[in-house]
Amino acid sequence: MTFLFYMLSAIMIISALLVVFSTNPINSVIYLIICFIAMAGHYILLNAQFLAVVHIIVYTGAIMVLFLFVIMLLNLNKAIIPQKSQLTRISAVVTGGLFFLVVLAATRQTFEIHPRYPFTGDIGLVKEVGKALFHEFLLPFEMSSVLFISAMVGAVMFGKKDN
Amino acid sequence: MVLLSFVFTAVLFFSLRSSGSVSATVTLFNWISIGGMNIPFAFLIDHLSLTMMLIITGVGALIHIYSIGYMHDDERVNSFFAQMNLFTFSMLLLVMGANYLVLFIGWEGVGLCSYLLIGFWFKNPAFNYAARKAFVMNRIGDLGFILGIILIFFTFKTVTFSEVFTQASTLSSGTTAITLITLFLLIGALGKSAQIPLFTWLPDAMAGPTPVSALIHAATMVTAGIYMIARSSILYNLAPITLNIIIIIGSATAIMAAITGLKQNDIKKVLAYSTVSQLGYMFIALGLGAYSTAVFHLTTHAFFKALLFLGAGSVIHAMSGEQDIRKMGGLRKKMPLTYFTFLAATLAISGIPPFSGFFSKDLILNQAFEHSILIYILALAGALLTCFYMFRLLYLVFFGDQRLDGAHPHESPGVMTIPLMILAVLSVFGGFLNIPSLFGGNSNFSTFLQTAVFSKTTEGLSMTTEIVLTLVPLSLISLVILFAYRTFVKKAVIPASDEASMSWIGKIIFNKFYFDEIYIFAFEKPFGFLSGFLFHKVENTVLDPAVDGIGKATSRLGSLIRKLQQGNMSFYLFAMVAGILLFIVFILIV
Amino acid sequence: MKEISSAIQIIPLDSYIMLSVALFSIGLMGVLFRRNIIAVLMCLELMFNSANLLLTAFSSYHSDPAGQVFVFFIMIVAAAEVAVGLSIVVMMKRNVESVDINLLNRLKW
Amino acid sequence: MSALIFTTVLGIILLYLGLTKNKTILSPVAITGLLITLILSLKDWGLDSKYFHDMIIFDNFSIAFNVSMIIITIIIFLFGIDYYQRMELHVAEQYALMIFALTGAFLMTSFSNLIMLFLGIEILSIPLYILAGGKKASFRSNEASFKYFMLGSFATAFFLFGIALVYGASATFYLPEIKIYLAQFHGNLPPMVMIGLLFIVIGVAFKVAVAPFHFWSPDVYEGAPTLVTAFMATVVKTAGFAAFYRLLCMGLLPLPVPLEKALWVMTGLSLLIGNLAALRQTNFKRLFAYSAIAHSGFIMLAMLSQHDTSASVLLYYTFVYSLATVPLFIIFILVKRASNGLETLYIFQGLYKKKPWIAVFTTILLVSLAGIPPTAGFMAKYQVFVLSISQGYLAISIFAILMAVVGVYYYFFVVREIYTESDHLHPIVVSKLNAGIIILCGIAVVVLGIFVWKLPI
Repeated sequence: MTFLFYMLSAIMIISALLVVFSTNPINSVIYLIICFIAMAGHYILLNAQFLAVVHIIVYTGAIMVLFLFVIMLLNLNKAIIPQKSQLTRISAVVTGGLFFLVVLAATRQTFEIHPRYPFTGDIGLVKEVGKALFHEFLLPFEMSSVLFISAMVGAVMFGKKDN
Repeated sequence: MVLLSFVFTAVLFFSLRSSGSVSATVTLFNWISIGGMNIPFAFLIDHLSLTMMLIITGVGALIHIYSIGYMHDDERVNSFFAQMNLFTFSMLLLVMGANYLVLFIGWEGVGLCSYLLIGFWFKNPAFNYAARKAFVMNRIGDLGFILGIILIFFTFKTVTFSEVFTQASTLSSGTTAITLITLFLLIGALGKSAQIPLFTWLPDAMAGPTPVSALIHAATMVTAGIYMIARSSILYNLAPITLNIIIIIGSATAIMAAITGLKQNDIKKVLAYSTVSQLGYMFIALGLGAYSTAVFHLTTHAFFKALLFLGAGSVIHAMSGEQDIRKMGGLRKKMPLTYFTFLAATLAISGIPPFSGFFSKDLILNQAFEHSILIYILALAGALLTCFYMFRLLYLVFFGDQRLDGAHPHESPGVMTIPLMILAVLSVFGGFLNIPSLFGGNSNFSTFLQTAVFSKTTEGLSMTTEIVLTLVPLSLISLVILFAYRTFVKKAVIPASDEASMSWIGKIIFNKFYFDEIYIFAFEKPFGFLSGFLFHKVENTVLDPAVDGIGKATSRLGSLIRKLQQGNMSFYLFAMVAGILLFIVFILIV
Repeated sequence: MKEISSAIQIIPLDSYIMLSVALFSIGLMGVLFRRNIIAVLMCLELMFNSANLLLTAFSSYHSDPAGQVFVFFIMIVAAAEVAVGLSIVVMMKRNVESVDINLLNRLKW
Repeated sequence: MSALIFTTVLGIILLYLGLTKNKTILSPVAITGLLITLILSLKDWGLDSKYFHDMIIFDNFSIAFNVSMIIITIIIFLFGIDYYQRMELHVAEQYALMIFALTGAFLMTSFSNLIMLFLGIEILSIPLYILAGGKKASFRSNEASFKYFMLGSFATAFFLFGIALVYGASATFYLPEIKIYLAQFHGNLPPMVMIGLLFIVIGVAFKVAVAPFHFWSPDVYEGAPTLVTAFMATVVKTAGFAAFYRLLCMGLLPLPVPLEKALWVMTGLSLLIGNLAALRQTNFKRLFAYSAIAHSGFIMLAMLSQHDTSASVLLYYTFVYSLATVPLFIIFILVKRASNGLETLYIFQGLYKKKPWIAVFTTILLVSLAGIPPTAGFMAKYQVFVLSISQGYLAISIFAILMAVVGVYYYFFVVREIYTESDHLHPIVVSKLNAGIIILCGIAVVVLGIFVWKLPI
């Protein structure tokens, strides 16, 4: 189990780094998909089966395909855009590293977090999540339709070619 | 309109008199109540505000009438009157407010109107600049003022006059809080009443139409600072340090402005510096704790300075816009009415009995003498200088030969001269409001103000001292007038233009007589130098840049911040992350 | 199944926090690092997902489904944002023939 | 609640009306719809109704803010009749998107669960990303849109991470429960929670353009279509601050000391950067962007001086600010049209000559923003200062007053231009309706300043 965790984590971190460092956007997309699949593995480990499935469907199935589609559409499948200057790249890495250290230092558990409810293994099942979603979180669920419709309107508005 | 309000004020004045009450407070509505603070929008009518209201509406009405003639061919005459009325309204609000906040609103209002009116002829960029300068300097003063109000609120938990003063009278003298409050209020007064170091806007403000200069920069707005200090007399009585500072600033301003005035050749600039100098006088009186004397001088000054400005306006009108006194001359015959009224005002400002200025100035000098001989000498010197440059102005403009070719000066229309005459009558007899006991009077004016203004009591001078103190300045003043007469009328000395001054002085030395040499060696050179020094060096290189410098420094910092906004996304992202990182560290450390 | 579902009981919460922070930092680094707008968008997705992972871990730890529902909403929003972002990219590409982030510098000062 | 539902329906109705290709009916429908929303909102007054397991609470605070935002949106739409007359495509979409953004704003004023705050911010932001890019052919508009989107999403990522951290510790998204949870630490919060709260605050602070998270705002304000800029500067800001207030003063009181200090730093920075940078601007929209940052600083000052009246002062300030800003943008658009699309301050030259009345009311509005009596802008600033001083924050108040003085200066740049002569004499066309809006707002600003010093909450 612990082995599985470290395995998935390693895959995730390495592929995430490759997303950042590979120059070709197509490669970035592929690595990001690997990273997301590893993340789905984490969700399963964490007992969130529903999320794992949704994650695969939404991210790898929809979002990443959208990325790929746009890259193909705009003919960006080569590393045509030059990298940022050496200095900027180094400072980006340094900033990222600094951020990691600072936040890590701050979030290390120096106090006891008590689990709110006694442990059960089925909160991540579709049934439980669905109950919460359509009961407690009904309003946000409904309101997210507004979000979608406006995103849709925007995508259509921008994507359409005006004459 | 303004005339009507003058009538109303007069009615109010007499009704208050007959009812025998001391003050009346009118609360319109409860205005603000927030954070444990209650401020009614209220007016306070007492003897002090009534006096001010009479001045504002009375002088204001005359100036409005005058403006009908003066501005009649300006295309924006409507907006001119609208702005003048707005100004009068704000000024009334200022003097009638029953708490510091209403006062402040009027204060800001007059500042705004002043900005609009100075820049009235906005086609000229220099005028626009002058307007902005006035506005900025006033804002610096306002900043001090609002800080003062805030401190008052902080100390007393109220800003209503009566409550503040009741609470203040229980405090002991010289408390830090009171000193700070009075100092901050003083900064406000310095800006509005054009004292060192915030006076440089006033001479520049002469860019506005002449009636504006008369109304705003002589008779009313600049006296707002005096009014405010007189209103807060109880607070100031508790702050001896501030009073001393006021004396120092007042006498410095009086002397410095008078010296600068000696060499000015623009008719309005001369009057502007004389205004600054007279305001300095009022400040001396305030600093001496003689608030009612200051208000009395304010009153007489309003009469004769408005008259001077309007007379100057009449001259400028007649000379088709020419303002350089070197190009005038000989107007006495052409414009007799203007001449006589101008003469009356000049006599008044010089302090010749029985003209109004004599009484008020004499009172200030007496009180200065009581306080310290040094201040007395300074004030006296200022008075003599005033006398000199005023007669220089008078002689150059009205005596001698006409020096501008092609001009056909003519007397102004009746709508302009009638206000002049009324003001002349006031300038002549205004002093009788407050005849000191020496001349058999009973100081009506001071007594009248006693209920609203709390002057420091003085033991009074002996009869002989007072007589001496009256006679000494008088004799000196007559000498100065004579001297000016000889210089400018008999010898017809015309001040040279600034550029040619050195060679001109050389010529004079060879050609002129004894008097001229005295004039040059004892007067012209040192004072000319001093005057030039004050004007060019102190004012232009120290005070102006100091005030401007603050502005420049801020705006430079502004450019720096602006440069941060490079338009580059990566930079924004970096900046955001850096900000977040710093905040994390900040939060963890604090 | 029983074995897998108890991961949160075996692996300390700290590890998950560390993992999420690492992922977040990598995403952040990528946003600063890349010039290609599309790559930058991908790095943003990484950042969102690190928050998701963290929420899920906490949700499992507390045995509270609310956290997982929140993750679900974040996915919804992320999808919407990606749709809008990519359409902006398409529109831009039409105007300037490039997706270089450094070209976005006409609005400044 | 019915108001919330009605606005979403209104947006969809507008979208469908767009199919009829009839632009003229859009604005009347939108305005009527908003008026109905206004009435529906007011019907909830005083009820403190809670909906859907306390997801949102329509108390007087949120209703007051909603009403103020609806009024401002109506003013914007009234002008939209004229503005969108010149636009051929996607007019219905723009109306609908603004309505949707307004829905998001409603959620932000009334949330009591972090998920509603998150969704509210997103529902507000996504339409704005799109609206900012409304001029599709203009690269500036594209750039504004993308910058806003990119930086906005970046801030959202932090916001989410913050929520995750806070959730991790407290195991809840409900503000009242978080408050109870935090109380057990007696102000001595563990660093993890602290950072979580900081990230949440940064997410909201970004939306209201508080320095140092303001970098997007000048660029986006400049690039976006002007009417959208007006919407961003007013409604979005109002909603942002309402959410901020709800989060901090209703959810987290007493504020943890380090967080409060960080917020004070942000306040000071906003005042400084906003006012000083505005001094050097020649572009009207950028000038207003910086001045908006400065106003954010003042509002922060009111918010952080926690007192019973803070909410009321906040409402008064934002409303008065919006009331003066929208007509100024309208005037700007009209003047810009007359000068071939230039955006510098110089285009205001000669306005007095051409339209004296409009010039006078423009001056009044500017004077109000500058905070000079007797306008409402002065009352608003004054109340802020009184509040902060009476709560004992003397130093920062004096600094803010100093900065307010600087602020007067740059607003008077515009005033100066208005009264300066100019040689170019393109006529400025102001329709009766627009002149009416401008004059009405001008009068409202003065009337509010003299007679109304407090809006009911």
